[in-house]
Amino acid sequence: MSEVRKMQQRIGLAPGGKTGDVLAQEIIQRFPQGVTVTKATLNRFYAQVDKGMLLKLANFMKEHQDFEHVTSVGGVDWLAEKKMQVVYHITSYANKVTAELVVDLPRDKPEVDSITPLWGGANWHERETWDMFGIVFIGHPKLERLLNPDGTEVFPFRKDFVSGRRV
Amino acid sequence: MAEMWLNMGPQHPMTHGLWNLRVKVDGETITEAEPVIGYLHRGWEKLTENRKFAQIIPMADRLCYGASMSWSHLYCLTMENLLEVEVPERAKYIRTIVLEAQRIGSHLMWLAALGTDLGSYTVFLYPVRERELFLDLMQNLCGARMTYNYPRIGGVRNDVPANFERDFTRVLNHFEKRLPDYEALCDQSTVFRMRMEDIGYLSAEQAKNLGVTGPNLRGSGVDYDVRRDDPYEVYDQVDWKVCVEKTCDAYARYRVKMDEMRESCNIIRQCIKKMPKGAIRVKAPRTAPRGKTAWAHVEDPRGEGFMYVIGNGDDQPYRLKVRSPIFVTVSAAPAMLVGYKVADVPAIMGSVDMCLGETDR
Amino acid sequence: MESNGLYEFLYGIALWLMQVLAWPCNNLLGWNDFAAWLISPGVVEFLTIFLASIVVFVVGFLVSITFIWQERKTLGRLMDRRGTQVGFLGLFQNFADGLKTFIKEHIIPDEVDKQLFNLAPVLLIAMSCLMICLIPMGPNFYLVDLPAGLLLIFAIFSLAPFAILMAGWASNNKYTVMGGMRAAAQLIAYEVPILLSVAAVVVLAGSFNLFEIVAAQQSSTWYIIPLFIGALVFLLSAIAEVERIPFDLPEAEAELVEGWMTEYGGFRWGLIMLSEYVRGFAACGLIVILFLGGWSGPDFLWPEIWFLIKMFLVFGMFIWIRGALMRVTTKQILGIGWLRLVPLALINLGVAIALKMGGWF
Amino acid sequence: MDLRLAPNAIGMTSVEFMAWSTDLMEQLAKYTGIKKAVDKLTAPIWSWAIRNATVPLHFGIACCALEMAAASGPRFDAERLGMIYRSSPRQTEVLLVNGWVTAKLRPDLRRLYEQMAEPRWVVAMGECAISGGPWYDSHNTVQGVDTMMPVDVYIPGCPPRPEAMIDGFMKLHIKITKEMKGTFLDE
Repeated sequence: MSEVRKMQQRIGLAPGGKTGDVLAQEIIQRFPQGVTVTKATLNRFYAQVDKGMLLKLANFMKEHQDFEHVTSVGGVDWLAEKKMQVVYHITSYANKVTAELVVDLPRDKPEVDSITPLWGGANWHERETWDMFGIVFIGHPKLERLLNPDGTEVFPFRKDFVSGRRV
Repeated sequence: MAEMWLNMGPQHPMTHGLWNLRVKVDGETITEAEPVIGYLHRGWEKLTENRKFAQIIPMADRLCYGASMSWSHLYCLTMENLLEVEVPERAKYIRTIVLEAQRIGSHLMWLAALGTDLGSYTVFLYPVRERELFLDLMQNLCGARMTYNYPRIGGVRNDVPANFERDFTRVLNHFEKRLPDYEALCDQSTVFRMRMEDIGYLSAEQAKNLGVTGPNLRGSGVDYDVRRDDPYEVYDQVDWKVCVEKTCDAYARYRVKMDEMRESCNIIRQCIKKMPKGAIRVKAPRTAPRGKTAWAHVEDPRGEGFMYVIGNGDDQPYRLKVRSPIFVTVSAAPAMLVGYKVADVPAIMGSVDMCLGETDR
Repeated sequence: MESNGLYEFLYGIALWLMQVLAWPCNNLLGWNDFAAWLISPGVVEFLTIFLASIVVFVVGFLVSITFIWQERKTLGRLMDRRGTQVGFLGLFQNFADGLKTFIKEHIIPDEVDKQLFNLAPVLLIAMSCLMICLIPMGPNFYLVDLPAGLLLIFAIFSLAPFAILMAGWASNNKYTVMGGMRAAAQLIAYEVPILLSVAAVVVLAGSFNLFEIVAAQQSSTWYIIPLFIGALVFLLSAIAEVERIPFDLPEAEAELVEGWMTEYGGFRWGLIMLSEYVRGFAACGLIVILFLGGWSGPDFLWPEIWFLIKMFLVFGMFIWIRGALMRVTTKQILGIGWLRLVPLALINLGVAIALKMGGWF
Repeated sequence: MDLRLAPNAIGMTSVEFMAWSTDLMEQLAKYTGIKKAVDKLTAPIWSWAIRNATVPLHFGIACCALEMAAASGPRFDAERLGMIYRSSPRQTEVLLVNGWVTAKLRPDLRRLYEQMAEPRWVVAMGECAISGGPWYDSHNTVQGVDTMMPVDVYIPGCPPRPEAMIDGFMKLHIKITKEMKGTFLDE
């Protein structure tokens, strides 16, 4: 999607909303040290967030920048680099902007604050990420097995769990 | 009457897929609902880590088998963002036509499932009969009825067959003559209105917060559609309108999907007229650098489909995260169900077009 | 049993049969008094009644079986597909279904209440077959002419909820109990409108005897014209009594699997399905007798043939309603029954009384 | 079957007598060859009846379920062969497994199979049911339904076309005719 076409489309469609880079600037002033915005375009911005700052940033984005919808919460297991990663994608219908927040966690004790109290949509995403990777979400209402049968102890999506015959 | 847990499922009419709704019942009214899924979980994302980029396209077809074209297209879009490939103009038009045809086919299968749930076998068979016409079109184009393996990273597999426009316009004219039949069977029958109106209420606030997307969100009055607000392919060069209903109940969701079928016909007709000549595919690089990430989201017939991929240095993805719209809508099911009768559950869950293949991945 | 065509015909056969039996006893074995006893009117009359009941039952049974065939073929045509093709025009499909249930394994789940479980289908089929023998098909083709035939039929008609509750309770399964209770509530709720509309007919006809009702209609017009509202109420209530689609909730597929029939397999289930269609036969017979003037018709055809033609037309109406409408929920079923049909039936009763007082009938 | 018990048959309770007499009748029929004759005579009738009224279970798992729906649609009408879908396992003959079977579904599917009445058949429709299909290396799917229940007909294809499904049922009909199950159902 060339940038020019997006600009025309943006002006026509979202009169009231703020564009991605304006939102990114607001966040940079608001959270100077905890959050580093890596890239910001018209309707996207990408940020690296520390574990402790996530809930504060999420509250700010929900209240002031009206991000209403959690597109997805996904876990990534970096076995070689000895870390776990949780990737949030949060969308704002009013501004038509989608934000990608990446949080790094130590691999031995992966824990992060749950954003389910803010957005109900993240409930099952976080539950599935725990079910598959073992990342604990503090404050999640019902952290239990979702897709795997109830008895499983292993976290199947971790890189060290080999599933079936490899091709 | 004492509180009683009731299991509805896992044996459900064939088209919804397998899930089990545990419902706490006080007499006939539902006080608590808890969907149990996982009956179709095959660890799809884990399997993609064993496959090469091109091998994942047929796998993506089998994510949600009701709208397999839209999922394999979403995967190709994500990979094009990752490998920074610009798809030629003609391929974009073909993709839009095929996506909209798949949307009509998927909405027809949803109407058929709704018919079985509400007890009318006729409303099951008429949409299935129309869906056969669209499956024939797709078969001429891609060779298969349901799992097409048609989009490629960087374009589409083959060009359109001879008299492609004639077949499409003929089917669309026939289909637009038949759509009033379904409305006669459903909208004008008071039994259908009695069963569908003011049940499964989901306010706009609840819908946005619980992550419900697509026709179910537009049924609650929120005017958001990924095709218009974050356009991909050629949706911004075709003028069409987003169908939104205000009454937030099961009937509103039904109305949105019926109007969307008409809009899709309109989009296909415009795309066929404006389709330029030219190449249909571009050579894409074979490997992606390790740690490079990309994502894309599309308007799947059931909601906002989303994929996030991380390169691995060779020609296999390191991680491929899929967000299925119905996975979230089913998690919002208790909000729609509590307070209504057990007999209303099929109508409510029928109005939410469920496809459990993508929910369980 | 008064003399009618069927009775005389069978009396001749029975007498001939007894004479054939009596001849060897007289001449070869010499048991003269035994042979005399054989030919005595008592024995012959008993044999005639026995043969007549077999003939009437077999005819009623065959008509119900052809109802099944008619339903599958017409429903198929309504849904733009060919019905069943087993045998000539699909006629042998019922026999295939029937014979198949003979060979099925007799499953009695172990935690089931055995006596009630076995008794319920027997009760159901007994009640239904009793109704076949009570419904006269023509002046020369009936089994019994009771002064209060209509009352007896409705007494048997309203016995069904007991058997259904028994079946639902005995299957010891949450869903069957719910299905059984819904069925009982529905059948009892629809007794009232049916009896009120029948009361209107009796007021006009002046007697409970089915033959006099038909005679009254032959003299004046068919009762469907003056009592149109009553005919409509009777039709809807009959559909509810026979548990067909718009009021099909007890065996709602989507949430109660098969309602109170879930645990029955093989021959017991065959009997239950058969009793459902035989009750349909009885309901159609009543509609024809009460509102469509029974077997009256221009006399180039036998009265019995007219009766059968009207029966198939009325059952065609049942099928048409099944093809078009969807299932209604419990709350609405009882709502329609009590709040819509009962007032209509009362209005109809008022009309009947006014006509009677006015002296037109 | 011990005829020595015959003289003191009166002393038996009703249940014992019932068991003893049915056993006696069965032994008699078996040894005098009546059972074989009855089986020979009635088998064609039963197999014709079952062939023309095979009722599959209304149970869809995955993509093949949509093809099963299309097969009962107006174009490939499966009801021509007398196939209607009933939802209770007690009243059906054929368990059509149309999709991948996961570890969570396996006990339910096994229970469904056991609830079906005796002359029953299992049709594995689609690659996933035959051998795990595209999910051959998944940790959660059953690699082929025949590892958990006896399968009679395999319908290859992913998903098989509706004609292929109906052809699969045609093959099942041939199998039913060959098996020729008699009245007493035991060999």
